[in-house]
Amino acid sequence: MRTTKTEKLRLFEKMLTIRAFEEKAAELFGQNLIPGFIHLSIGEEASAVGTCSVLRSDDYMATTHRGHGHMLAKGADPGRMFAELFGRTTGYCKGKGGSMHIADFSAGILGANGVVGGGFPIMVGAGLSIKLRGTDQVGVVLFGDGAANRGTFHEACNMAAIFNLPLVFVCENNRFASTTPADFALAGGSVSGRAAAYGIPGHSVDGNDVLAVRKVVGQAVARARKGQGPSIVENQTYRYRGHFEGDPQKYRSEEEVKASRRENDPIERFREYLLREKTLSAKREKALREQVAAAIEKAVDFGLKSPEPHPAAALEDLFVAP
Amino acid sequence: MRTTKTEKLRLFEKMLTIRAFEEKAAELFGQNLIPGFIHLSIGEEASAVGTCSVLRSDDYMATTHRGHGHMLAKGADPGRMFAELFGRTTGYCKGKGGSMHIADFSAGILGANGVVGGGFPIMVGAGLSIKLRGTDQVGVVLFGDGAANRGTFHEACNMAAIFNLPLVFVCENNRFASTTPADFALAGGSVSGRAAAYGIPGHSVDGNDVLAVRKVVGQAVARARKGQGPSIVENQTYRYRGHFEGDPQKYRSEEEVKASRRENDPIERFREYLLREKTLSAKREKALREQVAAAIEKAVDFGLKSPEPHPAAALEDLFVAP
Amino acid sequence: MVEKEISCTSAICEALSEEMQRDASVFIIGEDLIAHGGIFGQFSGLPEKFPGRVIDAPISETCIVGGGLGAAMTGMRPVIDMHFADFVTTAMDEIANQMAKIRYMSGGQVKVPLVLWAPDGGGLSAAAQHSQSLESWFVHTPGLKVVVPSEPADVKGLLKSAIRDDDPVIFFQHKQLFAHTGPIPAGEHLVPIGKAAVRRDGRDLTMLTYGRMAHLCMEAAEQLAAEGIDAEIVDLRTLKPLDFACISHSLAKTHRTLIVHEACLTGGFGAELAARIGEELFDELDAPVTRVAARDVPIPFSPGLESYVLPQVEDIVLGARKVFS
Amino acid sequence: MVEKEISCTSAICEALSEEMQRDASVFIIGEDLIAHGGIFGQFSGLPEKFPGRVIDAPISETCIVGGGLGAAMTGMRPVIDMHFADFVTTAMDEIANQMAKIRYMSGGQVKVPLVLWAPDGGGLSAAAQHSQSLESWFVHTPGLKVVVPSEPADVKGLLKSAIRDDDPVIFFQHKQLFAHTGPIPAGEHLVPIGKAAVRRDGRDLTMLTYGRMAHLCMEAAEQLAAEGIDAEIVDLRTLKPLDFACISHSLAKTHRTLIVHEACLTGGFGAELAARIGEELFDELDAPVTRVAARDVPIPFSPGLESYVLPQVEDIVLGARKVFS
Ligand SMILES: Cc1ncc(C[n+]2csc(CCOP(=O)(O)OP(=O)(O)O)c2C)c(N)n1
Ligand SMILES: Cc1ncc(C[n+]2csc(CCOP(=O)(O)OP(=O)(O)O)c2C)c(N)n1
Ligand SMILES: [Mg+2]
Ligand SMILES: [Mg+2]
Repeated sequence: MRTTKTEKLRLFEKMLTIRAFEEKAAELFGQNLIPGFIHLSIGEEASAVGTCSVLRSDDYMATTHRGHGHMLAKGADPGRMFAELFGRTTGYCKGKGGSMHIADFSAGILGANGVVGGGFPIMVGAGLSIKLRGTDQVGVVLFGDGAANRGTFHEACNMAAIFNLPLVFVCENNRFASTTPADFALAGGSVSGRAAAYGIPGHSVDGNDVLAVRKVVGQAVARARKGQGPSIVENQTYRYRGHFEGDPQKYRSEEEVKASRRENDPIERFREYLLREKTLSAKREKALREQVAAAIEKAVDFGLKSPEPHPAAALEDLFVAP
Repeated sequence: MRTTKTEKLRLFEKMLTIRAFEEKAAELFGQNLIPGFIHLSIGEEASAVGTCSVLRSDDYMATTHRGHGHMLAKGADPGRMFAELFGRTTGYCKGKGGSMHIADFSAGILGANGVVGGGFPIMVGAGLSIKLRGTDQVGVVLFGDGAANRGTFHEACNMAAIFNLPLVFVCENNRFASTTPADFALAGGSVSGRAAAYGIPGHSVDGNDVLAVRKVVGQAVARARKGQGPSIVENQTYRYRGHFEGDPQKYRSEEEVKASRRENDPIERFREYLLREKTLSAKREKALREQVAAAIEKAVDFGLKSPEPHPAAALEDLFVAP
Repeated sequence: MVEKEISCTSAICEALSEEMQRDASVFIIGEDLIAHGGIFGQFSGLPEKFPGRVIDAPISETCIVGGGLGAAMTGMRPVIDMHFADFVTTAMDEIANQMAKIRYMSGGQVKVPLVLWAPDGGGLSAAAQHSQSLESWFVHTPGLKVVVPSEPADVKGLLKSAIRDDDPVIFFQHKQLFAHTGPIPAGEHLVPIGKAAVRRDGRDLTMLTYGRMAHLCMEAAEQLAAEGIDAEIVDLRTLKPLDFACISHSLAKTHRTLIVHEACLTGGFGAELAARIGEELFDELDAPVTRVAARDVPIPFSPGLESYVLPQVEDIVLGARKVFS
Repeated sequence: MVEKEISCTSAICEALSEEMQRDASVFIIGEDLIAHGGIFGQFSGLPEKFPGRVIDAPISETCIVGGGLGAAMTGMRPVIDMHFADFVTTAMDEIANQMAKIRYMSGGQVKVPLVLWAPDGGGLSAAAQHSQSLESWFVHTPGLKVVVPSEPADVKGLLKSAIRDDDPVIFFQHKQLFAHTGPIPAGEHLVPIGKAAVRRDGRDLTMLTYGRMAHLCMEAAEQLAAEGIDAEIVDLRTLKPLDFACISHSLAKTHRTLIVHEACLTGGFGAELAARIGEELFDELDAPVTRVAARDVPIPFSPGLESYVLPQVEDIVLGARKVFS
């Protein structure tokens, strides 16, 4: 998969945007401006951006409780996302969904999900729908290492395989499911290794290398688009913040997190690569970062200035035809 | 696994008993003496007998909707089974369960199940319980090729593997799940092949060869008993009657069934083997068959002579302490 | 209007055939549909008539139901065959946490036009895991519509409406009614979701019922007529949205009501009916709202036990007498 | 009796600790229990105190719940942590078709001594899939007992009783009550399953409630007292088996009742209460049995929307006034 310099810069910008969005979200959550709870994907930006970079806007994606990055990478607007996180009328879900349920159907995003593994069956349905309608769309379902232990994963892989559905199962193995290490909970030790059980291809990728993710997911997407069926891709990554904001994180050492941040931060790695191959200059970087920061400021501002929903709006949007 | 001549004869007798039990059940069902519906395992006797022959009476077993053979092989009494099929008070479940829910806890049989794949989680629990209580029992869960596509299969294999539970997953791949061929529905084509996904051993066996089943399941059981964890064994077999009694069977040809019966009937194959190695004589066979027939007659008689439950007994057995 | 006499099974087939003809986005997904047109023959002829649009799936209920949901969210109109209503448990997350909520959670971004078709009910010695009536769970799940027809004409007309409806509809079909026949208007026949039907006019007592129990109520009403109790029978047909206007109207006449359903008593839909009537029509009531329902145990296998657990015509007659005692 | 003041969280820990000490067959299974003593700290200290008896499982709810069931069937007494009550959907077959039925289907051969512990309820902006109150589904499932305590003493006493009970008990614990404190007798403290508690004596109106709503009812009662309405508050504590004697007793005095629960109105447990009261205590009633409950939509995220959907003290006050209007 060829990636032009312009494209590389766009990937970098997306990663910066996600990082900035989520750092801001953490800050605002700390200030009690975001109700409920939020799960951040800081450290996993390469996976989101690499994956979504090979999708068309009419391709489908199902995301998870940790979905801000996926959504931004697939084309969602940060302003409407912040508005949703704040529970405002201008949010994607008019404040009804919040972080765990944001969706943007206009961008092919079939929704985050508060149920781990809840996206698998839905994406099987999207795949069936693509086949029945005879389009060349593709569906991607994102999920964690923990979700790979749910029955829905198995039923979906099996069904996608026998129906030869145009799907890619993209696992973000960040080594933990909440407090539970994948090393303990994931029998066999590998999500991509489970692909063989279904007679479909499985690939494990350095998930903090955006170009590697882009390449491998790109191949799986191309395969699906050609009607050659589903694959599993496992992006090996790591999360830098708690499972949710406020997580005491007794299940791992601070040192472990710091070491990964130091050596394996996907943004830092890509930045160095871009500087090295001179796609990026210090000046360009500065401009990019300023631009991203400004966009995020604007997005937050849009959100915060948006109105709270009228209480009785709670009764709307249940049925199309009541 | 050494099998003495006496043991071989016992295996043969068990297979004959199961066949006779189920042929009788088919007949009685045809005469409307058995309410509801029944699923017969005629043609799959080697799998039931070979599997249960390596279990102790305090080992646990979970069976399926097609469980008569498993129960008889594990030590259930045919009289109480017929009584249950007839819905009588002397039945294992006092007429409350019927064919799909027979259980005999005194023989370690945790129950048939009307929900395909319903036995997996229960057997994981039995395995946990064995570990927590520190006994050297083993648990076996029987299931079909169709059940291998349920999420419960996956969750159970994963959990059994990571907890190193003393379990054996014994699949009876009889090529069909109701009308649906395994060739179509089972991605990857193999149940035992799925074991690798969980890092546990998987074996495929000629399921119509009782000694082969006994050997392979025996090894898996021994392994489990030694604390070395779970395995999957896939007994390749075939069912000779419909999915349920009355099944029009449009999904396969009569010729296909006849061919298997002609060439691969597990009882005929074992009989020929026993005759060949002179463990069985014609005379002995005749005596055995008569003995089995008499036992089944007696069992049916016991069942038919047993009283119907009093209607208000329907309100009993819900709670231990109401 | 020209009428003909058809069975519920034929009603299902006609509804599906007409809707599949009419709208290319309608398809059916479930287990064991193709070889025999469904395990009850309920889709007979459709696999041949609409190749590729009747889909046999593995025993993977989360993906059959969730698959229907995902297809509905992306432009299709699936009819999901639940095999037995009892198996809703194996896809309960897809039904209750996803299907029912996704439109609402997304702020109305998406519509979910699907039908979950589920054969339910007892009386066939199919025992505890193949005999349940579970409508009450779904009535208590905001975001779902719930339909339980009793007559072939309603089976057809409501199934067609359910398929055309832009929201998820849980459609219960009693297994004992497949062979039940009844008149049906020729030609296009739609029955609106949310409208009850008065099956029998009466002055003295309103029987509120649905599904197979509607037929038992008819029998009971004949017996009661002989005793001088003239029962009106309201077949609710749709439980959610509920046609409360029809109920009020009937009660304004009879001032007494007996609720009859096959699901077990405690927490059944009868509870909701009784509660609403007690709350909104308190002054109309001349006698306690009385319920006849299955006893609170799983459905036992043995026919004698099962008959004792499920409501019978005599139980309805006794219930009605109680209202007048 | 010596009393002390503890939180619901401590009550849970004490109950478990005492019962695990007392009976080696008691263990806990669920997700994320060890690192932080459960995601609400509800089992703090137990993993250290009882090594190997607090079991962290993968995200595999069918085998967590079914695993508890299988263990209960083979001599253990598991406490199953459902993580969030909303996830019962992911193991609904294990709960409703297996756990609830296996004793009955086997003709009483086996006992199923387990507790399914499920933190439920809203008010924390956790949105539609982490805020539900689903007790009504289980009340409608024969074979299960259902407990919903509101005070730390009951949390402890009922949890201990539930663990010792030989039948499956679904134990709902409202998430907003973890930090709620209250007095608890020192030493061994058991509360029997199936007994309600009168929280406030009153002459004019019986409030029937449970879980967090019991506290809101107390607040509402203070306001109502100022208006001259003297409310009796019955905290049901156990929904199944139901202490109907306590309800009758109260209604014989007040002749009016308001039912308050957090689950959505339609098909909620209030329907069953209202139906039974209407049926069995018809002549006692001076006013319609009235229900206050959540509105029939999924729980929305935004705090303002959520407050509108969930019952508030004002809604209870309004409901009570309605009973007297
Ligand atoms: C069915 C279900 N079980 C449990 C939870 C609680 N839960 C939320 S996120 C999470 C961990 C998920 O781990 P993983 O799939 O690896 O995703 P990650 O959080 O690491 O991105 C858990 C257990 C849930 N939301 N849904
Ligand atoms: C969860 C569930 N889905 C569907 C069914 C209906 N059903 C009963 S048996 C069966 C086929 C099972 O096939 P398999 O597991 O291969 O076992 P076999 O019948 O071949 O022994 C089906 C689909 C069921 N009982 N439970
Ligand atoms: Mg993870
Ligand atoms: Mg099979």
